[in-house]
Amino acid sequence: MNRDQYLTMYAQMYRIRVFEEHVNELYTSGKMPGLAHLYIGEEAVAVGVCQALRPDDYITSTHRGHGHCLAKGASADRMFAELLGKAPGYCSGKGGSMHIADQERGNLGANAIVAGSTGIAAGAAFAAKRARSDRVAVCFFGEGGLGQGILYEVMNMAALWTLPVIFVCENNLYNEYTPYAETTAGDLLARPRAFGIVAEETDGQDVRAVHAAAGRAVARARRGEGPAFLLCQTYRFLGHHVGDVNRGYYRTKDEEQRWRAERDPLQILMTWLIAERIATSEECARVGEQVRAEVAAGLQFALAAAYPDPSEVDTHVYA
Amino acid sequence: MNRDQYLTMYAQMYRIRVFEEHVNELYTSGKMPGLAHLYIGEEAVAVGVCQALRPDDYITSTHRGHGHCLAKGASADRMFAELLGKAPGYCSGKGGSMHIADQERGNLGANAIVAGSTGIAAGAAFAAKRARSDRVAVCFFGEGGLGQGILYEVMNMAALWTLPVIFVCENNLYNEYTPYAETTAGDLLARPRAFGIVAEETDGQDVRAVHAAAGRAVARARRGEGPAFLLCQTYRFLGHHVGDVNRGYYRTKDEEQRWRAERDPLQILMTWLIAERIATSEECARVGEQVRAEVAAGLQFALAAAYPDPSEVDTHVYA
Amino acid sequence: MTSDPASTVVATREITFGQAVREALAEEMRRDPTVFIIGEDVAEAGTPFKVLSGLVEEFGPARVIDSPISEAGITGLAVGAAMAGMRPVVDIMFGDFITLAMDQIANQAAKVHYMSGGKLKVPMVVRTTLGATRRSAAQHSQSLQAWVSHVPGLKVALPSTPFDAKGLWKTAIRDDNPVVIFEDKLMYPLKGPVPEGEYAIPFVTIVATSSMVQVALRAAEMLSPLGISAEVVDPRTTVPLDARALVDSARKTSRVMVMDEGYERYGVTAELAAVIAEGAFHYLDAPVKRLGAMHVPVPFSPVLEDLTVPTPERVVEVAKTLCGKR
Amino acid sequence: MTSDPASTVVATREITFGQAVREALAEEMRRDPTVFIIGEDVAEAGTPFKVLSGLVEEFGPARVIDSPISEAGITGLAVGAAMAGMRPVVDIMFGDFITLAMDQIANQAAKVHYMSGGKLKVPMVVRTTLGATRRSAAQHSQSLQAWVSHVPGLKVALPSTPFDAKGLWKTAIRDDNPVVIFEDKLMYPLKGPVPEGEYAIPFVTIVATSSMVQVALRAAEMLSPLGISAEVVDPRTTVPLDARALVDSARKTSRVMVMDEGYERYGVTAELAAVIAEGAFHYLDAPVKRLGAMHVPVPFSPVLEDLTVPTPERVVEVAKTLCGKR
Ligand SMILES: Cc1ncc(C[n+]2csc(CCOP(=O)(O)OP(=O)(O)O)c2C)c(N)n1
Ligand SMILES: Cc1ncc(C[n+]2csc(CCOP(=O)(O)OP(=O)(O)O)c2C)c(N)n1
Ligand SMILES: [Mg+2]
Ligand SMILES: [Mg+2]
Repeated sequence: MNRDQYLTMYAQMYRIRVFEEHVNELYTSGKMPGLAHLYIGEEAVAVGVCQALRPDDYITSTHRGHGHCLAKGASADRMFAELLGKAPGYCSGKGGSMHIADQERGNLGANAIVAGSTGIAAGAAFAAKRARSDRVAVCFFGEGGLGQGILYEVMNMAALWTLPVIFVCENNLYNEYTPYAETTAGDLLARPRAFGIVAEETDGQDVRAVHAAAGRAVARARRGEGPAFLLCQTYRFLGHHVGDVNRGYYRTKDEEQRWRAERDPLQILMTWLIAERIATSEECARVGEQVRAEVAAGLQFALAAAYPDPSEVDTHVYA
Repeated sequence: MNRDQYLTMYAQMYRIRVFEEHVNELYTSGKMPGLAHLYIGEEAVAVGVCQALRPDDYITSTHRGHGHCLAKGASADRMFAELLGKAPGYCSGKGGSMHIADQERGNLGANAIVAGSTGIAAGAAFAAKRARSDRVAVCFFGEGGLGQGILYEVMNMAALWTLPVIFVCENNLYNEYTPYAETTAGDLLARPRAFGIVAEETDGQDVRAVHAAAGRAVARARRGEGPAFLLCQTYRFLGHHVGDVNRGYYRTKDEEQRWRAERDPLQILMTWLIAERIATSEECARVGEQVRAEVAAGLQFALAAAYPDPSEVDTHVYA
Repeated sequence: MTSDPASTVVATREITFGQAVREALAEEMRRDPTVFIIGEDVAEAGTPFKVLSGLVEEFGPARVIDSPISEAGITGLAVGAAMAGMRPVVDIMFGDFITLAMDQIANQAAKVHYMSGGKLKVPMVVRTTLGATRRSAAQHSQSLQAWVSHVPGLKVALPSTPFDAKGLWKTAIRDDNPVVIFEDKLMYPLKGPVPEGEYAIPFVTIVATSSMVQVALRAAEMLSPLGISAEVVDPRTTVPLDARALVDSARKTSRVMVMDEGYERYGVTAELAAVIAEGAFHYLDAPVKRLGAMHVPVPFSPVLEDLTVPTPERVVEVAKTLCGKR
Repeated sequence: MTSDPASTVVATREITFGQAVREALAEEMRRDPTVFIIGEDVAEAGTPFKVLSGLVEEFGPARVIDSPISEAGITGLAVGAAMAGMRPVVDIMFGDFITLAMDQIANQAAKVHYMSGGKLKVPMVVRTTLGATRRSAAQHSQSLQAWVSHVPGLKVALPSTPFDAKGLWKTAIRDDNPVVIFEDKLMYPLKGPVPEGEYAIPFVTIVATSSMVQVALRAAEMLSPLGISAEVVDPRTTVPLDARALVDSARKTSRVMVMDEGYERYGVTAELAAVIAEGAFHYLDAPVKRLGAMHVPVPFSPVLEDLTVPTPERVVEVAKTLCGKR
């Protein structure tokens, strides 16, 4: 990894952070319809993984999908437009926060069904393999997805048919408002391993660790050695969705505070870059400013954009 | 185990064998409607497990369910009646081979959906636990059921809530016409273990081995120590169903012949009983004759029985 | 599966729809220790809509159970528990997620009683939601009541008022059959009993379910100054269906319109229209008009989403056309 | 989604329904290397009904794939493969098992194109069965076409003859949308083209789907000597629906009966009846009669099972009543 690559990772994480802060603000000020599930705190996972991918690799994403989408290369303007239900949005406003897809960059879409895209990711990997390409597919999902049976059906097939698919489990400790330990028995890594899938745990707050682990998994898959499973330990700093403000009944302020203070993925990378003299704090700040300006411009674009024409309502039902 | 118990196990296995031979004959001679999936060759599993149960324990069963039903104490006459669609059948002829249930003996029913009853068994175990009884529930399923996601959802909950449910996987090597190794990745026992469920493999042709393993699992569950998983290695001697006669495209005659000659559960038990001087071959033969007569009488009863009145067609849709 | 006002209630209090659901559950759980609730985030969180808040405090986590995100598994578990003598309530957070439990609902719960020749019973309730216009897009906005209404062995309730919600809930829990209850997500804050319009000779019948009853009532108010009297009929359960009430009103008014928020094609409105067309054939002055959700996946963008569901204005237009007033 | 005789076929050969399906698949797989089949026992076994026999020999196990028993998983995999440029055919052995894949069918495959604003496509076919009277009881005998017909984004085909089966199959594989094809299990051995009754002024329209077309045709033969001419109309696809053909025939005959083997309530017949009642309202002499499966789980016992599905005799009775001939 060279200096540019590190700074790109930093910029990507920063971009997600700022994007999500704007989304929160949009919601709080009544400017955004519906809800959104913010990725703040988990930036290192999407960025670490996607930096190990090529533009033509596939990803599938979740209800908490803004980070994956940006990390795979989407731009903030059309994402904001989608979240606001505007015509230039990635899905012409028909998908919204939970269904953003970005076909050109291989993002097959966020999915509002927990674990709903596990089969889709494996299917894309299947198509890649059949086409004799070396593309891989990454399936992002929250640890809550471990409750869904389809995940096991798909892991079995991925192993049987050595599909180039990487299951990235983002363990942020909560299924909505329920601690994952109350819903998840046994040893998490033993689950993929039971199917013969190599599995590894990694620190989801350390983008370098995620990137290294993802790199190994992607390389294996590209070589035709089959699927892998990455368990990324992470934390969402905010609520399950923008409206989840009073969280006292399921987790303490203290816990949140500790993660924010000690385990912020942006801080962790920046501190390391400075300590290793790869970048100065001024350089990091400059990257931040650039990103901030770009995202703000994206938001202005989206706020000014037009809504779809009402006649759009029944187009694209069928191809 | 005393002599009587061994002879009971022998009689139960024999009862299943003879019952199924009659079913095959009924089908071949055009006297039976629909299809049936025969349990011949696998008798030791149902009998070994059910002999470790009390009458008030629950079982759930599969499309290949005659053996489970008989082993849990059902009588041949009403079973034949059900298979023929007659009024005195266990389900008044509305269920047939794939849906036989016998509520009085805790048999919550065969199920024509592969793995369809895994949740039901766990639910019965849940109810038993909530009622503070020490009843347990056994969920029989074929190794093909390992492909169904619901099994993993249910194993997770069974482990989380220490439910007294025992998953009995009957690995007869085939999902219909496909060898299980082509559909099943990794290490079978590692799957339940990943959820923290104790799992054990046992020789499904040796009723004593099955009984011992089941005894351990049942005792644990009764003591409140939670679920267990039993992998029984077995083989169906005949086709997937009565009409599956030409099997050459998925398995060899030779393979079938070897299992029949060397691994017949009835032979294995009888040989041992005689070698250990627990019973003579004449005593075994006498048990066989009694069972044979009883089953034949049951068939006569069923053949002579009346069909349900047409007015029955829309009763019992709602309770 | 009806909630007869006379026999069940003294009532003048005003409570919300959400409170009505919670009260019914709490009362039944007090009365019958075999009743329990299982679902995602039902305990401390009291569901995302907070409808079940307080229940875990009263009844404890053994009876208000936070489950893994396993719709098929929890439904299966409930079927087994019901067969073994309990009365489970399964909470499926959004109606869109019954897709994941359809085998357990339609092949297991619905059929066990019949397949066992009446020996086994499955007294359970599946609680879920319907309804769009919350900007939740295509996978969180569906109204799939037609699917379960289509399956013999299931009963299906679509309460439209707090009064009915409580009554139907209590009846459902005591029913020995599997019952699926759909609640419109937007109705939880709705207060009070159904307003009763003053007496008038009706000219048009509006059959409506769930929150569409509110839309119909609003439309009826708007129609009144236009000289059109509308009789709003709420079947409350699609299974069993009170065909008589529908046909009687149709015979009286000769003009009928049927509303349900499910997709219009192959949906609940088709059945209701067919039942009315058959029962009131010689009385009808015009074909029965159907009004369901537009046949598109629910779009996210507000400007599009609002076009997909029936509104009072749409209903007024249709009623005017039906009555020859353009 | 129509199979136009003129443009596709020279044909005088007689082949079975099963052969027609196989031929269509083989031809399309030869033409397009992205087409593949995935399902349980589809390869060497060629499915339990042997419909796909020979395909694995020609196309190899990489394109005719024996899967684990994972209906949800294989459907999901197909959705992803379709989004990534392939044209998968998913074999769901019995229609009853679509219950297990409804999330992938209704929430994923059906909605991806719309939710992505038209960017992504899901060109796939789900192949499954319908139909009772095989003594297979309640979990292997259902006809669940109403469910998928209800969901926007899906197309639904119910071929009733070998001719249509081949045409609809080829059209479906080339379609850029997810298509669900239901085949009646009893129709596989059916031979030849639909017999065309001699010309006569029809008095009654019988709209029928899938194998019910055969029942309708037999009934039409039985009605002819009774002086009742029946016109049998087969919509072939429920989505899209050729409403015009139905309405035109209804306007001509003034008496209509609609048959489909799905459960009668909230089923396909309700939609068809509603469409006809609306489109031909002023032409109808009697309410549209619906004939579906009896509203019970399919019973096992032959004496009971045969009561649950429409027979030619039932159709004749209903037609006589419709025509005032009792
Ligand atoms: C099948 C399904 N069940 C329930 C839900 C409602 N739901 C949305 S997010 C969520 C929790 C997901 O937890 P996790 O997978 O850990 O993801 P996180 O939100 O923590 O990122 C639930 C239960 C859903 N969307 N899909
Ligand atoms: C969900 C589902 N999918 C497919 C089938 C069709 N089917 C019936 S039996 C069977 C194979 C079952 O194999 P296994 O579980 O090993 O049981 P066995 O027949 O070997 O006893 C299949 C695929 C079914 N009944 N249910
Ligand atoms: Mg989580
Ligand atoms: Mg097997």
